[in-house]
Parts: sequence; structure tokens; C-alpha cells
Amino acid sequence: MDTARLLPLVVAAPLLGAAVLAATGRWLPRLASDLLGCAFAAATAASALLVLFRAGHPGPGAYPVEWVGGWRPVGGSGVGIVLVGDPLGAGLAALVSLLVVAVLLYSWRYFDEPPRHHTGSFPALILVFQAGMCGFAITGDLFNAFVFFELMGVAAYALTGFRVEEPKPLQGALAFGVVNSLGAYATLLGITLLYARTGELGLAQIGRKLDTAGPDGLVLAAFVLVTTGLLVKAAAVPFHFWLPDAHAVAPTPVCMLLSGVMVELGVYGVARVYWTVFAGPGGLAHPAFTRALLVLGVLTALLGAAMCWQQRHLKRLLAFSTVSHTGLFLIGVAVLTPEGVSGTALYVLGHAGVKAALFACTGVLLDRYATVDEHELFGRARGLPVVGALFAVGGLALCGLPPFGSGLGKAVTEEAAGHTAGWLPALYVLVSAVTGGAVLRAGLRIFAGAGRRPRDQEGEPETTGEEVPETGQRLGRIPAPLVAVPAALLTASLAIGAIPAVASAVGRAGALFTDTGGYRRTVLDGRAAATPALPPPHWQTTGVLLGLLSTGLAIALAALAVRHPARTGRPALLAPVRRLQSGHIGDYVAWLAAGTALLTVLTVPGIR
Amino acid sequence: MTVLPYLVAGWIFLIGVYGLVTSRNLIHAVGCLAVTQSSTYVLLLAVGYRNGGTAPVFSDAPTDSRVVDPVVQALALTDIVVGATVTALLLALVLQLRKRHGTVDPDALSELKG
Amino acid sequence: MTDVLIVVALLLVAGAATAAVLNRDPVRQALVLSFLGLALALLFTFLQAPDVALSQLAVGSAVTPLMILLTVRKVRRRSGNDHGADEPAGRER
Amino acid sequence: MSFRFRLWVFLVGAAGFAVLFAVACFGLPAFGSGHHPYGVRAVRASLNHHTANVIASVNFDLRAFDTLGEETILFAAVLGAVVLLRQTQDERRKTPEPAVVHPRVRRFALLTLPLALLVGLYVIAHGQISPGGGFQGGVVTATALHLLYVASDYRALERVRPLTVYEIGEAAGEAAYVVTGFAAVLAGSAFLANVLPFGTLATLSSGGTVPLLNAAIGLEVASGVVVLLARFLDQAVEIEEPGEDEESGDPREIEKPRESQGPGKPRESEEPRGCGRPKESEGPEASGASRDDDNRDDKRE
Repeated sequence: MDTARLLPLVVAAPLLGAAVLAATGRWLPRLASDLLGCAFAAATAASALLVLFRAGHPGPGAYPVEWVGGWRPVGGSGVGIVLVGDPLGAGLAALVSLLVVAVLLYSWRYFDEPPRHHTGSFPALILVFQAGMCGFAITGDLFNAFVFFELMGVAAYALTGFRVEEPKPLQGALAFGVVNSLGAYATLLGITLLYARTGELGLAQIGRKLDTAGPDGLVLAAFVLVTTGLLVKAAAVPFHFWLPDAHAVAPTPVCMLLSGVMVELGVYGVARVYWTVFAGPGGLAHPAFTRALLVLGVLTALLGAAMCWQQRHLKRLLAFSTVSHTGLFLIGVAVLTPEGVSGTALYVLGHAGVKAALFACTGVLLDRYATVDEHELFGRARGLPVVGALFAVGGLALCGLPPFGSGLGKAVTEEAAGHTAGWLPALYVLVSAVTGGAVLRAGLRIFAGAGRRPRDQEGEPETTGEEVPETGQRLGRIPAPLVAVPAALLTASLAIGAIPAVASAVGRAGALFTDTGGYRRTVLDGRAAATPALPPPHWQTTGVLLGLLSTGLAIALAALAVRHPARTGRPALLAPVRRLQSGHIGDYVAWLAAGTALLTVLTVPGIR
Repeated sequence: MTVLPYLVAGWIFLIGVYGLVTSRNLIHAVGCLAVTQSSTYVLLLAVGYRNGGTAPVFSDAPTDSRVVDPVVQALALTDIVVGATVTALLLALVLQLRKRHGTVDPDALSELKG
Repeated sequence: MTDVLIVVALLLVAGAATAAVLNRDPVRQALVLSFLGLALALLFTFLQAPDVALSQLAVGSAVTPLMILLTVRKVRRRSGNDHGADEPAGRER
Repeated sequence: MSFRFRLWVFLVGAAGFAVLFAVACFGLPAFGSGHHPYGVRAVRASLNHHTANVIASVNFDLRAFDTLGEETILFAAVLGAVVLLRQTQDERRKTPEPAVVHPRVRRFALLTLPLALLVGLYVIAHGQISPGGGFQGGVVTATALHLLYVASDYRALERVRPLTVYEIGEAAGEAAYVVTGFAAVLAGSAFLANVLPFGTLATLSSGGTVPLLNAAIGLEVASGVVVLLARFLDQAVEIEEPGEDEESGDPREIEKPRESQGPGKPRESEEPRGCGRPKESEGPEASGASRDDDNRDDKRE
């Protein structure tokens, strides 16, 4: 069978699993429903990997392309929906699927008490979430992308609010739902504008039609509106406010998926839409795109890092570190080079493993001590050396320590970004050091009881970390999956950076991804895109040194903070920034509107 | 007339967002979100309309009669279902929030700050 | 003639949407939303989209307002009680 | 943020959006004059597959994959609502009190009920040849069932609404759609390909797999909406939190304005609801079917 035939199955298989679980879950014992969920997720991962393997090996046609329902285009115009298994898209689908398998294994012993009579509902929702994310990664149709965008949204809102007994998850899920839905509607308005102009819905078709005329206000509006929704998902400043609220309160296994891959899919969407639709002469000029994403990326990275440092709620701290890293990913996309894209892809791969592992460790703390508050946990987890070690390794990997995948990604991306603006590598080092340092600081305090006990500060609004365990009662003994899964994730992240074959495959993926004409020809004409010959991304001396520098800085920051909690805790300068994160849905929506205006202002020169 | 339907869609979107920003009741906010979404239906169908076109449903033999664009109608259908389900889910969240927080006033939700 | 009908329906929709937002009471808003659903269905009929009109009628003017009303009822049922019951269940703040 | 500041942030954003969108509007083809290459191709493709309703063809044939995603959104939302609106440990159920209903209301509702059900099923069945289809028909069918609530009371509705069946029906609809897609793959074609004979245009069996997928959606939507509304009704009528007072369990108090719009529903003289239907309450399903819902048995004293 043609490998391309497997593409729709990457979406359909988890859906079938979800339907089976929803129907039979009530009669299945917990173990059976978990096994079933894992089996379907693993089958999906296998087919995604098969597609990826096929896409990674040049043959007739550079990568698998499948028209659902067999509606192949005639003369470059079709009526169907196309799924494209280019290495980057298929790779993301594989990453999503593998992470879902890890998450399902992790939650094996996690929720002690699933909702009665609905045992299968948690794995079923996770499978639907997986289908949405995989579909979004491999679709080559703009409206279809919107459908999957909404699908992953709906599944994610429900999963975020899963623990209805608690007030915080509900509030976080609501902000998440409202802001993301609004972003999605903006995207749909943009899609409609593009349809009115071109009369097409496929990415490749729209791009071709747009290039028959020059850019104008309509194209600009379409770009801004479509990108708004994707940037909301990517949590770029000022669309980011929902993310910490949602990620801090969702059940830990869900956090692993939200921070590990869902947010990154927003970045992927921005890059995908730009490269396939707007990168031609009829789209948005390259300098305008670079400027807009660079501004948003830098703001996001700095604000995320500043907020991350000030958190004492561990999951919130990790959530802000995700915001900050998303900023770095956006910069990697903004520079518009194949190196930038492949570096970012490596960074995302490495980051997914590391961030998921860190959340997994935090989940252990939550279920053991009923809190994820850095101050309250001070020195209490001395008895968990293995978890502590994993947490520390995760913190170091987050700083970009060679040879972790996150380190390689950071090195390659900052090298690529350095060609656009010389100061960008410094930003990468600074942001990695601050976010990694915050994680290390928390790790030192919690697992080693290092330094002095931090005191609570008065007068400032903040989210403390008292929570109710997600397991039925507090854990006495730590079940094996809760430790094995983060260990495996960190190992995978290490492997991504250490095995050169991965890097060269990602390098090829980045080159194919940025070949606008090649994508359109492969999709519409069935002609193979020539694989561009580029040196594969690899470790360079500067990258290694900068990685070591950011790691060293992070350790120094952490040590300083542990030693002098009062002076390094919370600069008064940043108090107004803190207050912006108000938890108020109206505020977040207002910022979304303002962000759309900002994006417009930044991109206006691109149509002249 | 040539741009009125488009402008109406834009107006509905903006007024819905205004409602979300100024809302003092989360149920009302969810209603405003539904309003915002109806702008997308209006824009979709306005884009697909053709002067003098009929509905793209044929009774028997295919004729040469001019029909409006069926694709946007299919998209709008999808959109409507999406909107209703999102509304349902958000209302469920508000309902539980009311139980756990004792309020549906966004100004009074104070658990997540900073 | 069709154009006039479309313009009227458009203005009706714009007015209903505005009213739905400005009615701050959820119950009244649900009723206006129901009316907005009807107006949209009318507009879609004039725009030659009977399929969409039908689903808008079923979803927009029946199911969505109904869900809002049920939510309001649940919410109101609590606030109608004595003040003590209005506090969050079993939780100190 | 203060209300003032928030409003200013919004106004700045809204101004930007308004300018952007207005510029775009004037760049669009004038209303009613655009060219629609995709639309034209879709009409041709639909007629080639003998599907009279082009929208059904787009939804269930050309862009059937979109509809799979859309169906799944509903599926996920229902699953999510079931999870979010579950009865938590600290809540209990109370038996809804028999309500009073005017005989004319009951007669009206009982007459409309079969009619509405029939219309719903008709709309589902004719999806490929006339306006309507699985979605519209599904919603109508689901809403029609709730006329029983208007005609009698919540317990009567619960008896005809064994939720387990509907929850399975929903999952079955979702699975049927995916399995139809897989069947095409097994037949050697692409996923969701229309591999069945197309039949004669404008007959019930025309369109190949379109009626099948349409029926799957109909099943899913009808069951899904029933489950969804049931969850909200449960919360509104039955589930009680600690500290919540006993009160009358009839949400129609706030629905009055809606009802008063309809003709033939005066409420002057009322009789106790439920009295008119003693047969039902003694039927076999009264003990069995209504008990499938979450742990009703252990919560009801």
C-alpha cells in the first residue's frame, strides 16, 4: 500500500479509539480502558512514523501527498482536501503521537478515580486531542486547518477543566476557551477574505492565485486575521495571557501536552501559512513578516522570562517558561531561512521532551505533598532523590546544555538569528539562563533545601501553589510510570541532540519546508520537489560555548537566588507587568484586539 | 450595497468583542462570543452570494441555472456546529465555576493573578 | 427586490446582534439571541442558503438560547437562597 | 486592570481592526459579483456523483474530511460536557417534583412531538436531495424529544431517554463515519472515497456514500444533542450542591417568555403534571431505563 494512504489514518485511528472508548468505557475496568487508549495512540504513532520514514527518504515525489476521498486535482485545481506528509508536518504528527503515548502511560496510575460510569472519558478526550493536533500538522487545506484548530481547542478546554471540584481549573479553562475561540473566529474571517479573493481553500492553491496579483489591503487583512488566531494558540505577547492561567491549572498529564506540543503547533501554523500562502510576490513582503514576528518574539521571550523568574507556583513557572521559549521559536521562524526553521524544529523537539519531563516531575510533587508552591515545599522533597535529579537535569537541558536536543536547537537557531541581527544570540542566552535558572532555583530549594527559606511577600497579587492532589489521596510510594516517563522523555531529548542523523533529517525537513514553489508543485502537480543541498545542522564551537555559558549563568542565578531570596525575589520594577496578568477575561480579550492592531501596524509596510 | 454585508459582518464581530470586554456576567460573555461568531457566518455567505443565483440544490436534471457558491455554505454549516458546541462547553464551565467560586462576575474571580 | 430584502435582513441582524450584546441580563440576552438566530435564518434564506438557514434556526434560535437559560436557572437557583449558601462550597477564601 | 484602562486598550485595538477590515471590505469583489472557481467545480463534481444537494456533496463527499473533524468537535464537546457537568462527590440528586401542566399545553406538545420527530427523520433521510441533512435533522429530532418535557415533566422525559443508549449512539455515529472511511481504504481507494454506486440523481439512494455518512452524522448529532441537553437539564433540575435549598424544579419559570410567544399555550388553569400519564409510570421501563444514569440509585434516598 502506498504510504500516503496512511496519512488520513493518523487522524482517523485515534478518533476510532475515542469512539470505542466512549462507547465501552463504562463497562471496562480502568486498566483495560487505559490499555486500549495506549494501543490506539501507539498505532497512530506507528503510522505517523512510517509516513515520516517515507518522507525522509527521497523517492518518486519528495514526500507523501494524499487527497482525501481520492479527489486528485486536475490541472492544478481540485475540489478535495489534501494531506501533506512533508518531513516537518509528519514529524510533528509523530512527536505529538509519541508524547501522547508517554502521557497516557504517565496517567496510568494518575487519576485515582475517573468519573464514575465514564471511565474511558479521559483517554478518549486525549485521543481526540491527539487527532486534532495530528490533523492540524498534516493538513494542506486552510479551512481544514481551522477545523482541527477548533478540535484541539475543544478537547483542550474540556481537559483543562477536567477537575471540576476545583475552582482554579475552571477559571483557567474558561479564559483558555474564550480567548482561543475568539482567535479562531478571527482566523476564519481571514480565511473567508482569502476565499473571496482567490476562490480557493487549499494552501498551495491560495498561494498560487495570490501570486497572480500584487499585494493589497485585503491580503494584509487576511494575513493579520489568520495569523491572529495562530498567534493566540502560540501564546505570543500580547495574546499570551490565557496560557499561564490554563497551563498552571490543567491536570499534569494535560499540561505535558499543552506546553509540550500544542503551543508549538501555533508557531508551526504561522510558519506553514506564511511559507505556503504569503511568501510569494503576491503575499506579504519578507522584511515586514520578519519585523512583525521579531518584535512579537522578542517581547514574548523577555516578558515570559521575567514572569517565569517571579513565580512560586511551579506549574505557573513552567508555563511562563513555555511562553518565553515560544518567543524564541517565533524569532527562529521570523528570520525566514531554512536554518532558522530547522533550528526551531530541533528546539521544539528537544523542548517538548524537557518541558513534559519537568511537568511530570511537578506532578509527582503535587500528588505527594498536595502543593506545588516553591516556598511551601522548601526542603520537603529531600526524600525523592531520583525525581530531584530528573528535575535538575530537566532544568539544565532547558538552559540549552549540550548535548541535549534543546541545546542543539538553541545553538542552531541563535546562529541563524545572528545573521539577521547580531544581538539576538545574546537574547537566546539571557532567556535560556533566566528560565532555566528559575527551574534550577526551585529544584535546589525543593529537593535540596538549599539556602534560606524564602519568605512570603506582602501586598502583591500572586498565585500560590496550594492544590489538591490529582490522585485520590496523597501518594505514599511513587508509582513507577511517574518516574519512568520523565526519564524516558529526557533521554529522548538527549538523543535528539546527540544523534547526528536526527539533525540532518531535520535540516532536510527545514529546507523542504521553506521551498514555497516546491511545496506547491508537489501538492498540486505531483512533481517531486528537488531536495535542496544544505549543510545539515550540527554542533558548532560557538553553539557549544554559548550553551555552556547560558547553563553557567543559570546556575549562578539559581545559586544567587537561593542565597539571597529577598534581593532576587521580585523586582519592584516588574510589578506593573505582573499586574497585567489579572485573570480577567475582559482584559485578555481587550489585549487580543490590541494585538491585532499591533500586528497590522507592524506589517503594513509589507504591501507597498 | 456592494460592501454593506461585509461591513455588517465586521460590525457584528466588533460589537461582540466589545461585549466580551465589558461583560460583568460570564454567561453574558459566552452569549457575546456566540454573537461574535455569527459575524463569520454572515461574511462567509455574503462572499458566496451571486446576483440572481439560486440555491445549489437541483431538483432533477442538471440545468444551466446560476447558483450561489455551495462551498461557503458547507463551511458555514460546519461553523455553526462548531459555535454551538463551543458555547455548550463554555457554559458548562461557567456553571461549574459558579458552584465553586460562588460568582459569575469576572471582576470577582481572583484565584489566578500575577 | 431581493436586494431590498437582503438589506433589511442585514440591518435586522446587525440590530439584533447589538441588542444581544447590550442586554446585560442573561435571560433577556438569551431571548434576543433567539431573535438573532431567526434574523440570521431569514438572511440566509434570502442569500439562497436554505441548508444554513435551517441549521441556524435549529441551533442558533433554539439550542443555544435553551442552554443559556438552563445555565441561568442553575445559577439563579443558588443566588435565590439565603446568603450563607452563596459562599463557595466547603472552601475558605 | 481598571475598567477604564481595559476599555481604552480595546478601543485602540478595535480602531485598528475597523480600519483593517474596512480596507479589506473595499478590496473584496462587490457583493454578489465574485467569481467562484471552487464553487463551480464543486457543482460539477456533485452532479457527476449524482448528488442533487450540492451542499451535502461538499460536506459528505468533496470535503468529507472537514465534516469528520466537525463531527468530532461535537463528539468531543459532548464528552467534555459529560465530564464537566458530572455529579461530584459532594453533590446529591433530588427527585424532581411532579409539575403542573395545562391540558392544552400537553395536547399541543403531544401532537407536535411525533410530528417533529417525523420532520427530523425526514430531514435526515433527504439530506442528499433537499436542503437539510444529518445536522439539521439531528438537532430537530433531539429537540423534538424534549417536547415530552413540555407535555409532561422531567421524569417522563427521563423514561424515554435512557442516556446510556444515547451516549453509545453518539459514539456509534462517530465510529460509523470513520469506519465508512476505512471501508473505502479496504476497497482499494482513498480514505473516505465515494466507492458506492451513485444511483439516480434526486432519489433517496443517490450519491453513493453520501447518505451513509449523512445518516452517521444524523445519529451522532441527534444523540449528542440529547446528551448535551440532558446534562444541562440534570444540573438545572436534579443535581444539588451542599447548602442548596429545596426549590421547585421547573426551569420553565424562566422560559415563560419563550413559551408565551407560541400560540395555544395559556396557563390559566393548571392540573398536577404527571397525573395524566399513570400508565407510563407503571411500565417496565420505569424501573429499568431511568436508572442507567450516573449512580442515581446510590444518591437518591
